[in-house]
Amino acid sequence: MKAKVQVVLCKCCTEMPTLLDMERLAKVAAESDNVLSVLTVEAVCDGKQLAELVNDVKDKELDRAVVLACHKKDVSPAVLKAYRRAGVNEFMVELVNIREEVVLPHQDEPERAQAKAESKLRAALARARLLAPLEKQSEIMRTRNIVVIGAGVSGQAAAREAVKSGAHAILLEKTGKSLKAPGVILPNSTLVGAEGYGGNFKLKIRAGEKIEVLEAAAVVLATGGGWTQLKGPLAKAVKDAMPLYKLYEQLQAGAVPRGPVVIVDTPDPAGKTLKVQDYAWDDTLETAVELKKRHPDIQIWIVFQEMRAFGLSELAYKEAAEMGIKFIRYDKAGAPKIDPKNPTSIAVKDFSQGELVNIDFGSLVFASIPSNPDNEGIAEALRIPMTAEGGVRRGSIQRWPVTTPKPGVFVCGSALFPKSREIATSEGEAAGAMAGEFVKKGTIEFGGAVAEVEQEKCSACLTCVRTCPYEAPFIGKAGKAEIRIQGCQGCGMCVGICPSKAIELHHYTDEQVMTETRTLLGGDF
Amino acid sequence: MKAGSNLEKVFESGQFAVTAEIGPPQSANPEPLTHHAKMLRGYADAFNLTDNQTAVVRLSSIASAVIIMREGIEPVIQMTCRDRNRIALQSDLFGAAALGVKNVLCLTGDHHVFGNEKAAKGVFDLDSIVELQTFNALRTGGKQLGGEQIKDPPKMYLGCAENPFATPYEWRATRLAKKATAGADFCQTQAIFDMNMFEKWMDEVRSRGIDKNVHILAGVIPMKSAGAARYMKNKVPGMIVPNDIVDRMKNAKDPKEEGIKLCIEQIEVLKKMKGVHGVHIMAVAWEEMVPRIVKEAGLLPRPSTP
Amino acid sequence: MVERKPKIVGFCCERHGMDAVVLSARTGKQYDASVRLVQVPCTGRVDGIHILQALEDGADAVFVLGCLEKNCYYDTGSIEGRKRVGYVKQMLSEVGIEKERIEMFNAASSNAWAFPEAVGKMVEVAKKLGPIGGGERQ
Amino acid sequence: MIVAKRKPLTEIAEMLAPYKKVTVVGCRSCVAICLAGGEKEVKMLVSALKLKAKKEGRKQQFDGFVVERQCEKEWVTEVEEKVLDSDVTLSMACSLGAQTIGDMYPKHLTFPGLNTGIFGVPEEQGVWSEKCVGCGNCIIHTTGGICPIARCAKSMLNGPCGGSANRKCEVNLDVDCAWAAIYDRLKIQNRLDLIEQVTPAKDWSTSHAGGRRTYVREDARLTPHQKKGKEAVQ
Repeated sequence: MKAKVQVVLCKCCTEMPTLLDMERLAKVAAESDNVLSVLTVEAVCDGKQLAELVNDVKDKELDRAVVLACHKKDVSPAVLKAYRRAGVNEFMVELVNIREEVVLPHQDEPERAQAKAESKLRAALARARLLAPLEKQSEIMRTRNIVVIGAGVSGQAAAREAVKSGAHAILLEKTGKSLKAPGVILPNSTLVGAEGYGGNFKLKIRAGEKIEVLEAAAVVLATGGGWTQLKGPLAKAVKDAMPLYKLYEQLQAGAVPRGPVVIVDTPDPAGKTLKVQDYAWDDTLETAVELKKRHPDIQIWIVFQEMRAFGLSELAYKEAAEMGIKFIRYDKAGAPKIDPKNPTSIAVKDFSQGELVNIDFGSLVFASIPSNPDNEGIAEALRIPMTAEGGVRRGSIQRWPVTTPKPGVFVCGSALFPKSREIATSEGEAAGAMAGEFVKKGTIEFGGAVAEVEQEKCSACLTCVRTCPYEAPFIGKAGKAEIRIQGCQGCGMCVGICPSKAIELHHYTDEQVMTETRTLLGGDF
Repeated sequence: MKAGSNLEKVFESGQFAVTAEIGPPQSANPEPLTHHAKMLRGYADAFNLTDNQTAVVRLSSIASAVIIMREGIEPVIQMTCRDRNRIALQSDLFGAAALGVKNVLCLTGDHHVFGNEKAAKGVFDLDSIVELQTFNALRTGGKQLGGEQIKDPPKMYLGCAENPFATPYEWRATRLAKKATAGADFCQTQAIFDMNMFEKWMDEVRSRGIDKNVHILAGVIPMKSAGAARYMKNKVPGMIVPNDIVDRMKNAKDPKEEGIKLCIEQIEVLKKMKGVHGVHIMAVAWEEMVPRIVKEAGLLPRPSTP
Repeated sequence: MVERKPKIVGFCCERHGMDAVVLSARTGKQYDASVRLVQVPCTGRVDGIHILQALEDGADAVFVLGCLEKNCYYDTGSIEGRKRVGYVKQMLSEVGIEKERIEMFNAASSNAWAFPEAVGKMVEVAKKLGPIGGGERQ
Repeated sequence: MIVAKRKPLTEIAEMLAPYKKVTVVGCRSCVAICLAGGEKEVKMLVSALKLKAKKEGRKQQFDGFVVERQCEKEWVTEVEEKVLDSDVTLSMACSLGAQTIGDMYPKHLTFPGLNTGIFGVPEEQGVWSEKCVGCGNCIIHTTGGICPIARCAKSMLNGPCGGSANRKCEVNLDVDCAWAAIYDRLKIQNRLDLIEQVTPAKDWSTSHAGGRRTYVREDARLTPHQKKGKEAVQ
């Protein structure tokens, strides 16, 4: 079937004509093969004008369109929706960004800008002729369960937000502690395996002695920090050294810690430096202030390499200093040391004064939070990546900070890296809300511009299977690679690496990409 | 007597043996060999002639042996599996025996990537243990590896090398036992710097009675400088040089003198070690020091040379 | 005689890469009009053949623009992109073509200067090296 | 599988320099899997060679094709026309593929585009290591499943040699000492007794040392009666 193309030239209100000769562009379009209609509009984002375009498509029975306008992300939802109503598949509309790629950056070179716009138009037409309609598919989520791993501060916050979207929150808590959160808390339980994909996971849960299978639409990782894992020479030397949260709990319970109290950033100060953000300094400062308020006679020292007190916690720093809490900064060469034979005294070289300070203490507290050792098993079960520090690696910031690279799996709090309660709470809320939104849709949409294997060409070399970050490719029953379409995110990594050229990415086929490139290079520069 | 070599006689008489190494020249000139032979005569019971050591092409060990024999000293020829298949190994053994050589040290050989013919094709048809086994079968029963029965079996005293400092350490005594079973009469060890580790290995050797079947010659190397110590520590696989020895060389006013002193001290320790029946002095490119070391270690006079 | 204009093709990911391009335009950055972008979903989609073919089709220089490696929308896509570019560079140097003609760039979507800077570098390379094999001079 | 890697393009280009029309033939088997000679590599090679010709102002034609298994005549027949229509064929398969084409078309020039190296295992994506040398007489049931012939630089049967330091090979400190690995494996299997005795000399006659080898499965061979046309007559 011969392509029947509509070309739309958007003036972007008045911007395009200030630099470009719109008539010449229209002429180029009109003289091209397969172009049956060329329209120039003031603004394609205007609903009324969009309606005109769509009517034109209907009248002339066109099957595809090339729209020269601005940034795809800005115009595409409305434009694609309108064309879809007119019976034009969304993958048959080629949007060309003339505003940000030609008009704005080449203000001083109108002639070259014109040439560039024309060759972009020609390339888009060449590409448009090769487009094929693609249908997206959907699958109903079998459940509204959101499984939250960890019922601590961030987990509870996540559950709170998740239920607001009508989801069921199920919290897996590895301890038997009695905790409160909306939804169900399964005590003594953890995640040991997972199958499926975002929207329809089948999770293997160990609850007590039993292994159960639980369906879930989304998962929130709120595993927290590795509270019990204090590693490093200082923790080794002082048997009753504790992490910050223990001190906090003691205070809440009304217990009096043995003074003087020394708070050191990490139990391994001479080792690998943790990043500044890896400390919950705001919690540290606030806890220290709280301690000083309750027990003014206890001497408090805070020993640190670098400190970053976020936002208002800067006030806590000031307050702490005014209350007489002492701060000692060190550098790696003068890192604090404790002689195991004398585990009540710490020696540290004050970086700013250059003196060696010996402090006799009653309690030793660490501000840093080690990564949770459970992350490893959970990441393995969910097949998600980890950081070198042992935290869960988060997805691209464009997918939001509480996502993992795996769709449908969210993460918050100290599971990423150490956080204060406050930040862990807000991250938990964010993750819970995002998981809630995800589940609320009720369906998973997939397909469209995804990869597909041409099995006759496949050598079953496993390269795609190993490369894909989403585990979409697998070797099927035929002994050839297949794409698990629900998992495919359409990045095309498998396509670019396949040694047998057996995989194509719909909408970005080699032919489409290379024809566009060739046409662009064939134009004037 | 298996071969009746001087070395064999020294061992059999229960005396503490001394061997040393002579590296053949990288040319066809026999003069360095005769020079060293004259210089070293009477200071050791037998002299090792290396076989293209570290895969650097040199005058052949059998030819070298014949040359030093003319000067009246006894050779131990080294024979590696790197450059010979089983045909050449057996043939060279016949040849060496026919020329009057009585000691052979069986080695797998350093890999040729370390030498000056890196593009070579290594043979490695047999390994040192199978080589020993083959030579042992030849000398005792006149039986070739392929099964052929020969008429006049060569008389040869068989040696092997073993490195107590290569991994896995716990397998090293077993490996010496395998060599003993294969037919080794004596064994030269890798150069010893870590005396504790060597002692540990010897404990294992003694507890398994291996020292009763094989005469152990403890290897020593006099070092010229701290650089040499560091090089051996870091660059030579399977060699362990403890830090205190490196430091001692580094802090010495006269490193060469210190190296000799250290070597002599080591020999003193080894002399007293049960199961050690001699020392093998590897004064690589420093052969002129051997007489002094032997003398100051109280190892003179040597039993009468043949 | 009119100065010959360099021909440059950039394969740009539609995530951080394209966002950075758009942001640079919206913040008024100006750059040489010699660059033509081809949009791909992710730089991991870029195949060495695309790059080589672009050179065959007359590009003086080709670049790939993707997300920052630690912040790639598709997790590891821009790492893949970098490796593809590296492999083609190796091939080019083996056939005696300057490997500077191709390059990988990374940008965050908030990074307005990254794209103009990349274009600047590629224009410089293209002007210095000219077309492959001399070609038709205008 | 057979693992190969592409010859440097400089060498390939030099080989092909005197010829006007070049057909490049890849293979979808082992060499595709080891990323050396599949369709992608063929296409990239053709493109790179065209660029070189363009740069040097030479007129040379390059075309690329891929067959399922270049070591089998039936598959090669698929590209017969393209092969014979060229001045030279560059095989992007292992040497078996290159020789199959060469044997099929003896008058025609067939050059190797790959260096065929090892019987290897992909340790991880992009890393292949040698684990077999095809000696024709497998003994790994006695060595903890680790082949000392392929994995020891000296093919020792009674290792490890004195150069084994930190369980690494003296020849390449990045490579594990095969015999240290054998020792460790047998130790955890409680089978160290297997190597306590001297392992005798290996019979190399089953290897390439015994001459070029041909394996025959008589029951699978077609009898002259079953063969067709000219073959049957021969």
